[in-house]
Amino acid sequence: MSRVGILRFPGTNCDRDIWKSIEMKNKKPEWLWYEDSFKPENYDAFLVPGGFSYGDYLRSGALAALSPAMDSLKKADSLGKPIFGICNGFQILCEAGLLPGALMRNDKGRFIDQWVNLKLENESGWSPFEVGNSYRMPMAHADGRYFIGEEGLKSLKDNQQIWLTYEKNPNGSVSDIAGVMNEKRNVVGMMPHPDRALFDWMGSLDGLKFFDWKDEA
Amino acid sequence: MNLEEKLKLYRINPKEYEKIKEILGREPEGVEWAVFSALWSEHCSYKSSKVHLKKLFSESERVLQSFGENAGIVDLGEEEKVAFKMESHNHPSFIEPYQGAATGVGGILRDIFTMGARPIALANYLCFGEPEAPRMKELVDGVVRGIGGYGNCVGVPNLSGQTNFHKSYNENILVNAMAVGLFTEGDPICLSQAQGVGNLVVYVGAKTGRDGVHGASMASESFDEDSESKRPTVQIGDPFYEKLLIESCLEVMKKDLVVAIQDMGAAGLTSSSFEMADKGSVGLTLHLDKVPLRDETMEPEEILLSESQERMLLICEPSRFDELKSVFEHWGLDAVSVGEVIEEPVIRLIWKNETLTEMSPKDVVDNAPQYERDYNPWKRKDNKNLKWASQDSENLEDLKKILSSHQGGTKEWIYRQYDQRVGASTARDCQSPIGVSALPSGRGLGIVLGCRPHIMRQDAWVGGMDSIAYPAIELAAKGFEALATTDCLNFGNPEKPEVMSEFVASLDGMNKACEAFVTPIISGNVSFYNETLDKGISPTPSTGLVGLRPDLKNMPESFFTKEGESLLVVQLGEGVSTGYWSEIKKGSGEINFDEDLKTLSLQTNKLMNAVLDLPVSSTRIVSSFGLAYTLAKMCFEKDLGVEVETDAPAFLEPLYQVVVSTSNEKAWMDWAGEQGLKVEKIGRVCQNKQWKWNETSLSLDELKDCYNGSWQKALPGL
Amino acid sequence: MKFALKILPKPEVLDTQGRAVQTTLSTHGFNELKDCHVGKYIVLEVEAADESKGLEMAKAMAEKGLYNPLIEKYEVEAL
Amino acid sequence: MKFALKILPKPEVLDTQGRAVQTTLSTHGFNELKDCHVGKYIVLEVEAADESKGLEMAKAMAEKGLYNPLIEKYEVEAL
Ligand SMILES: Nc1ncnc2c1ncn2[C@@H]1O[C@H](COP(=O)(O)OP(=O)(O)O)[C@@H](O)[C@H]1O
Ligand SMILES: [Mg+2]
Repeated sequence: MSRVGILRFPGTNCDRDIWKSIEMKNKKPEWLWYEDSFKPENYDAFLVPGGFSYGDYLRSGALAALSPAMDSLKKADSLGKPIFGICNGFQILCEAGLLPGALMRNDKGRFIDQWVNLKLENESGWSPFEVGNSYRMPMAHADGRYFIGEEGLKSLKDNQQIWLTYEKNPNGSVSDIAGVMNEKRNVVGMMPHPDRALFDWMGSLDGLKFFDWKDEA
Repeated sequence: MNLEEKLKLYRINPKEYEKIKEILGREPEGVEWAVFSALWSEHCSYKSSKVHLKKLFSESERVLQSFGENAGIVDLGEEEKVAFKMESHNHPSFIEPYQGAATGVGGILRDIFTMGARPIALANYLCFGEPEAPRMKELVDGVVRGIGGYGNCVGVPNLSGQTNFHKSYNENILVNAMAVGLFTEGDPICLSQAQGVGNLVVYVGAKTGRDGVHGASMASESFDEDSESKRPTVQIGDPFYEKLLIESCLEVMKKDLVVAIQDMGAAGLTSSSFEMADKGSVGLTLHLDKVPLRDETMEPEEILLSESQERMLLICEPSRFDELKSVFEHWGLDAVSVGEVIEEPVIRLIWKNETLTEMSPKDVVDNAPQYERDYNPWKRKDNKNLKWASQDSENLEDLKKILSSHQGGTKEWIYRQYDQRVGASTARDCQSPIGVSALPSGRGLGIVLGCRPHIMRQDAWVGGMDSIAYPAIELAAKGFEALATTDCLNFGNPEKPEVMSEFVASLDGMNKACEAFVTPIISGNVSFYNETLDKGISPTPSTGLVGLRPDLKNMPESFFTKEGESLLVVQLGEGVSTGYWSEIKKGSGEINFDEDLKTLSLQTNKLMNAVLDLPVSSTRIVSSFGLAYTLAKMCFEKDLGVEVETDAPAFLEPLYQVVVSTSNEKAWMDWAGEQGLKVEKIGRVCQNKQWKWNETSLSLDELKDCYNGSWQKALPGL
Repeated sequence: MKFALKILPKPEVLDTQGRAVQTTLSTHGFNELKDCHVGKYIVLEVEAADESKGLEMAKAMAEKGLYNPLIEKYEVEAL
Repeated sequence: MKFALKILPKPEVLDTQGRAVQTTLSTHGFNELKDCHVGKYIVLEVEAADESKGLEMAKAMAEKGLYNPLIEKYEVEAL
């Protein structure tokens, strides 16, 4: 069974939700505590869950990006291990430089909780792989406006690194971007929550499609 | 300072002062003033309400813990239990709306996880003044941001809410927050009785600052008047710290490292230490100089009264202290031993090796004054002429006005700012009349708030009753059995007989309904003195009910989902109110309610079973603005219209009716016949985007625009 | 004419951000950091006859709601 | 020794807070306000041998993560 490391920072609050998602996919979740370094070789993939690490103080994800576990995660990246950040996890990966760009305050300056439809723009190392398909799930964030400079955006487009876009832009993100990937395509991040679309009673099952990765699929 | 000034500053009246002297056998000295002032305050002692609260219906087979602890607990069976409670933070929210509301959420969450339950849901009950009243826009903005800011960050979803606007709240807004926590198999219930002579008193969490130290308590001789920095400081909430506190406290409780635990809420260390000792019939030594301080210049009295947030007091066996400390350290929090449990039943307050005072917690807590405030027996208004019949004066075009008003319009602006799904267990969010959390057992936990101030203004007894019946029926309409209640009794000045009369009457109405519906009140809070310049608020006994449903399958929606389905109205009881619209239009309203509550409850129960057993797509209770409005709201989500033929009044308010849409009308009619309930077919759901009531047809798009535009219209810029 | 408002939490008020930044940085290699406060820096570009008029204006804006006097203090500076 | 970091959004980044402040102030009649930017003001109290050492440290903290070079620029000042 694949071992999946789930990073936990002080203030992470979707950790237990991600744990559930991983178990539903018959994989073995394990906690990775922010203060402790870990051996990336021991895991098949990594998840950085949502929440409010360090209360979103300073900038969302900025303080979490400084922790020892993130140094280990960077090693994992250099080994090409699949890494997936959701919501605050996406913010952390951007702040740590594992993903390009930054997530800024929503254009209306407020937290937004709503359902969104996403389109898969390009294939990454993480599922789903059906480019052009659309997925419905909730989003809930205050700092989700994806920003990247003109040059950066051009290179994202040229390298097909835009992973997911919003059908209807909720927060002012550049080019409707909801998720991106790194150049190697092993690291991905998105603002909406696939971990909140796992059962009929949640309102959508689409989230289940987001917890596989290439070398296994 | 002479005695008179001192009594005024510590808010102790002459009679209470005599009682204090009697208890102590001498005049109070030093910090004793502060201790009495805090523990004998209305907030801590419930001195005006206790005699009435004692009469409340508070037990049932399911109730594991009722009043007397931080929160009540209900057994759900299948190894699941829930703790819940509601609390007010009205005054602080009026002063500093963001922090006031945020710390209100923080405080109620602490009441829940102190008991060992993991918080799984929040709900908020808000009353604002007229949108154009001074500061109102800023208050609305700050309160909503504050609730969202705290709840979202700490990671507890907000599942339900209610928002009222009325001029009586112009200078006294209400911010009531409810929290629900879950115990699953193996989770211990932790109580607040200090026990075990020799055990340690441990202080956990944030450092103590001058936050919220009462103006009154600042008057001790030891302070110089001119010191600016000694003014009461606004309490700041830190949801990030609270999250760490939740995780660490639940962990030490689960590891069985705590003997007793209590959060430091109102009157901080004083009330927590005195109450823990009192409940356990033991004493405590407290070394105030060991309390971690944010500002080293703080004096004992300030330390005793500080209301700094995110702090807990717990009792731990000395041999377990190191293990306990290491759990807190793991989460980045300090745990400091500040005293010891002693046999002698006194609180010994120590400051730098000097005993400041020794006070018996029994004397202070149990001997707190209790008042039987004057009130008059309630006279129910006799409005026998008010009938459920179509009114000549009704103009169906008014529906647009109702939908575009801030009272009848959308509240989406509010709940979009709340994370409603963190925790991945939300089955119904704020858009639905009841919030639903999916329990690990696969069952549904329903959460709903009650109290409709316009009914309170029509008749306080009926209003109190309605605070239970209306939410209980909302639960039943989704197939949930109401299990228990928490309340937050917001009233004006209890020293005024007319206010006290309303208090007593509404409490009686509530209580009778709780008995009939078997929803005991297991926790709550009283907030008096919601009054400015002699003007008090509408009596507002807000309530929170939880209910249980055996599964989450085929739970009815609150909006129409299929064209062609039949529209039925199920009648429960025969009461009538002129409704909210009449109040807005004419400034007042009337109510006729003379029901047998037992029957109402039985009918409600039948409805619940029907919802579980019969084919049903959507249900919704007919609300304050009547049937026309309720039907319109059910059309919006899927853009489905209605065709209604009825001689029912459009805007009167029934007490009570539930709208049902179903593909199997016959099954419902047969059921009604068998059960002896009144069910009437009033029309059907249709594809065209028209809201049609007899001959009148209104465009659904237009109605929807009215509804969705209402917020911006009333509160432009928000 | 440009003016800057420096807004900080009042010293007696709990500075939640400052507390988080200070603990995090001091555990991640900066143990020389003894204290930290996080506030706002607002640059206002105003049209004014002279500096003192501009300064007055900047203050008026601050008082109108750019800072919360219950929990914050501020200073203005001409840039 | 105290140092202040003044952090502002880079000019090419949409400053939503600055824009919001400007709208609010201009609805309150402050038409003299031509432009507005909102950033952070961080006061660091550090233990350092001398000012230049302290300054260096403050800069190091900024570079370590107190500002995000992709979207922000900063200045340090000794207080
Ligand atoms: N303060 C609040 N917080 C969260 N949700 C709220 C709040 N106020 C209102 N709502 C939600 O908005 C919806 C519409 O509210 P309302 O207009 O009072 O109609 P209803 O009669 O359905 O309660 C409800 O589902 C309610 O739960
Ligand atoms: Mg409601």
